[in-house]
Amino acid sequence: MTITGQPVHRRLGMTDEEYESVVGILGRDPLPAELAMYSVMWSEHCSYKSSRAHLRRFPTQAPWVVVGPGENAGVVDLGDGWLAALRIESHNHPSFVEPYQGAATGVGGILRDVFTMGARPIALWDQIRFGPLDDPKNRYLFGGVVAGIAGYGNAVGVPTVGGEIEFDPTYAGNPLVNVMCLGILRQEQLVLGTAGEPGNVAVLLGKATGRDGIGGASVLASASFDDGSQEKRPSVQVGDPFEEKKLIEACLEIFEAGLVAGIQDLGAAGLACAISEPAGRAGVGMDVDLDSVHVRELGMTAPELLMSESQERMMAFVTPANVESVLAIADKWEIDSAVVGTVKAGGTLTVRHGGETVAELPAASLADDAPLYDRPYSRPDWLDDLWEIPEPSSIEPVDALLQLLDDPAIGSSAWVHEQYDHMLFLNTLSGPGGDGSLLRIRGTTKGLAVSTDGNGRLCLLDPRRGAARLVYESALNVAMTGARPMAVVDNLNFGNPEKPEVMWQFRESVEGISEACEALGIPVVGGNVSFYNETDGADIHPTPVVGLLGLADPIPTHLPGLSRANAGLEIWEVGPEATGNLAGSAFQRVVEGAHRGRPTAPQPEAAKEVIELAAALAHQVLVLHDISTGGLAVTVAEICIASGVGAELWVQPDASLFSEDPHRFVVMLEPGTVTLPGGVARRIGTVGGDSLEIGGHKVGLDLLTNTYREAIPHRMRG
Amino acid sequence: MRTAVVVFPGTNCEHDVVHALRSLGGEAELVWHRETDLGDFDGVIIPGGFAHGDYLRTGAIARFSPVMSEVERMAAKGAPVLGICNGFQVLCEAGMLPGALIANRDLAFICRFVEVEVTDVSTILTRSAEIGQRIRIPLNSYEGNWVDPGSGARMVLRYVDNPNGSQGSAAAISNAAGNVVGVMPHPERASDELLGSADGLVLLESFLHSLVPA
Amino acid sequence: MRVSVEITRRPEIADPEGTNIMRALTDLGHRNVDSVRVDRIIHLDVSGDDPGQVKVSVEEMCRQLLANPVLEDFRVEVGE
Amino acid sequence: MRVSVEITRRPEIADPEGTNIMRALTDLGHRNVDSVRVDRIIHLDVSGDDPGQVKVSVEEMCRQLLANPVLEDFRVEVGE
Ligand SMILES: Nc1ncnc2c1ncn2[C@@H]1O[C@H](COP(=O)(O)OP(=O)(O)O)[C@@H](O)[C@H]1O
Ligand SMILES: [Mg+2]
Repeated sequence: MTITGQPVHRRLGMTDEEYESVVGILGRDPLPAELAMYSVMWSEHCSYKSSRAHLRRFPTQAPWVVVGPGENAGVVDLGDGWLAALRIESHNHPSFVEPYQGAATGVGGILRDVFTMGARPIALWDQIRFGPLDDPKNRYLFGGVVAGIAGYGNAVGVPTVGGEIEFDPTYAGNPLVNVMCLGILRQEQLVLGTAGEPGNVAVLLGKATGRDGIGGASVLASASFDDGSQEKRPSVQVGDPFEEKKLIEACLEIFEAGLVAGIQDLGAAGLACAISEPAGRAGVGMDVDLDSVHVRELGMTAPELLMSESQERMMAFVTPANVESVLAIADKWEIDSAVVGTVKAGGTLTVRHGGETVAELPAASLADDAPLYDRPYSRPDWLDDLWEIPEPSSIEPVDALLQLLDDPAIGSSAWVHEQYDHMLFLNTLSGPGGDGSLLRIRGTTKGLAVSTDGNGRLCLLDPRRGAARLVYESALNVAMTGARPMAVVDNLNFGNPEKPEVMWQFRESVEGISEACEALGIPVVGGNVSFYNETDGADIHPTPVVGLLGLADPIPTHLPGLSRANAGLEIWEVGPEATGNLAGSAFQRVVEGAHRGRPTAPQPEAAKEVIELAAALAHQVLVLHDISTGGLAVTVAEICIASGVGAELWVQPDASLFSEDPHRFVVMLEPGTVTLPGGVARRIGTVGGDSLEIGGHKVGLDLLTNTYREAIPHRMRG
Repeated sequence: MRTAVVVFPGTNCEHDVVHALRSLGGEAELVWHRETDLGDFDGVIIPGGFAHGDYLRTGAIARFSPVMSEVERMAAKGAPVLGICNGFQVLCEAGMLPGALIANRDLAFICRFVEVEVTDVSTILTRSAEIGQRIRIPLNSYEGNWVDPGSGARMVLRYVDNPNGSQGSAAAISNAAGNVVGVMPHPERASDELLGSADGLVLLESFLHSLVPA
Repeated sequence: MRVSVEITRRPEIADPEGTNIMRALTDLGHRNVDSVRVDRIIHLDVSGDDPGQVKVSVEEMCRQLLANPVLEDFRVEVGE
Repeated sequence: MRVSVEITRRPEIADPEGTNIMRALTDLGHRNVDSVRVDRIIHLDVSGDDPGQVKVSVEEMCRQLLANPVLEDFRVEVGE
């Protein structure tokens, strides 16, 4: 059976070798529905065939890990019977095709991964990257993605409390949209993605199934954009946050009543994944009847029903005795439901449609027998040229600072985060605009701190050091709120893995994240890989994104904040002295329009000492702010702007002002209130006045403030 | 004395409102939108969110929920009825408050602290406040832009710096009797210094003081 | 029967969407646009064989739900 | 000239709003409604005297801004 000359399996993105192993497994040619299931389940996006081998490198163990990688979300123990579930996902390609719906459905998907575990989602973080805003196309994508995250997140009722924005030509043809979600649950509410015992009934909950995004994540997210991509494009999925909200409430009520043996969200690979993965995990089989699936469109074929990525659907596995109650709760919340299958012993997955058997295969084979590639990798030879130390450029501190504050990635993010409900649930103690976010768990002394960080340019210049530094930066960010790092999720956004250079960048990044996590003694509990971020042969900068969860217990009674500076405070810099290395810094990008040199290596011992010190100081001082994008100059300027007061810095107006060397932060405190350890801490200035003075160079607070506030708005006005 | 906090499918601020009321010693219970008897409640709050997904028009579908006839009955007998954000929109759609809410002037969702000024202290939202009192309180809406061709409303709170184009800078309005009030910003989100402001407490206290035994 | 309902916002009521589109078009260089109003049109499939009755019942739907009398007028058209 | 642009969502694209309005109408007892789709209609005043040219320029506006080519189709009608 061939369409337009091409064998069907190739049109479904499957290689001839992969097709042969399917034949090997079945001992015959696959039926269309079977081929459809294997093609989506064995796609890069769902099978991780290029990355699985490398992901094993991650440290995943710790006494507080309840669920590590492998389930829909990672789960850690917070003590006193509380658990946290966290996960991060990308929706890069769909957001390029349709920014609003792509981002919206990305939010919907990551929420389902978290409440599938039995957790109530309490917050979202968005990590978004675009080409420069002087191009209207990029403004359109940026505006659409932000509106989509707002439109879905606000309506579904989960606050978006933080994130990160980057602009770089490397993302112009391939924006990145990663979203992280955090949920909390009581121990006894944990649910896994298992079909459980034979006899259990499979209940499909939520939205009716249509032809949405057939092969979407699976094919679209597993191939790169080129002239051929038009025909790869599935019909765009439209998110319905209202349906998701009802689905969340219904599922949480079902979990509370202890009515399910397991549950699985329908995401990439839709039904095919939601029946095979839970069966595979439980070592059982299943009889599934596609005729009982509630549909939005008539005449859908078996392959379409199995591959559809219609949103807002969940598959619950229920003991026969509980089916009635589950359907009743679905009715109460006004969501549709249908009994679509029965779990049976013996590992065979049998799918019927129109009375006929359209698929009969070993359920576990869809996941376990997926191809595993050890793709060739090699260090790009252009790296040596990039590593040549650039001749130090003369520094005009005031001009440089103003240019940096006017950069849309550094200037105020209010244009973005004021479109997000970041206050719902009354838990947001530290929201957008600060360092780490801090959310209280009411009725306890505990606070959950999260920071998400990425840096494509740093990782281009040295993926291992760059990725490691992301972990250290996130850890320092959560320490700013008094939290100690606990667990990491990661989203690995890379180019075409069939290119050895890209594969090398990938390996190095995994290595860097692993080394940093080991040094800090924290596990990786989940994540996502997004390959083929490539347009017309050009790969994006390697852009691993890290989401780090920290626990503050107790929460600082007076949380330090950027806006709490006032005249007379002492300004201290804590951490290793900056070397003046500008490799991969915002200064290079904004002021010099380049990226060159080799980024400073992280220092695990210093990192640990500084993180510990910061977490302790969060209970004692008025202002804490880590030194990252833009270096010391931008860090202090941000505090001055937020607090509406000037400052005087006694430092040399040289490269070290803008260096982003790791493990450093700024403290502001009342004279004589706290004594800082001499070794790592240096007094560098005093708060006061209405201007910022750096080694004799002066700039007025008003100018700084307006420049900072207008960075995004004036560009979006076109 | 008990307050019913109405929950439609799509409502999302219900727990926040209950938490804030209880922190003031008030008694509050969640009530599902299919409830047909509010007999043992003395007041009603319709909290924020996206009732019925805000499809068609915000509040348009919610207004037909069974519970709404009970809300109208209580309003008619003078009990305090407060709509916050989406609840404000529902009360307008139900014809219990004049006017309607349309998209913000700049067509963007607005979530931030705004300053409002008390312009009427004889309503269930403001009886414990003072004329001219300034209140710092979070706004969180896309359709927060109140319009009223008839302009037959009592102005209760006014934005100091109109963020969304609302007619007369209205942030909260009331019916003639002062017992049915719609407020666009969220008092419950300004109920704790830890969250950036406790200015909203005076509004919730006003509501609680307005409760009289049924 | 296919019924289409056009719901138009009263002229005296502000139309932020129209205003914003107007501005965007001008920014894009379309100086020939003097005004923009955005309205909604709802297409329904209604069973019934008497166009008159169908119209009456859809007008009822408009008064009840589809249109907000404070803001909007409506016009019902019954097709084939 | 008065120009009206009807912007319709492609039939294969889900329309949650229509689905939910349909549900509400049924709850209100209108059992005779089989489907509901919500579209937008944009009314523009465009200066110019050649209907053909006006149409061309408005179609350009649709492609640039008014319609989302991934989700929607549009139809331009030039009136008097
Ligand atoms: N980069 C990564 N680091 C750690 N775990 C990962 C990574 N990528 C994927 N995983 C894990 O692999 C499992 C399968 O991922 P996936 O199939 O995308 O889940 P889902 O179908 O729920 O999106 C998940 O538990 C996920 O956490
Ligand atoms: Mg999942």
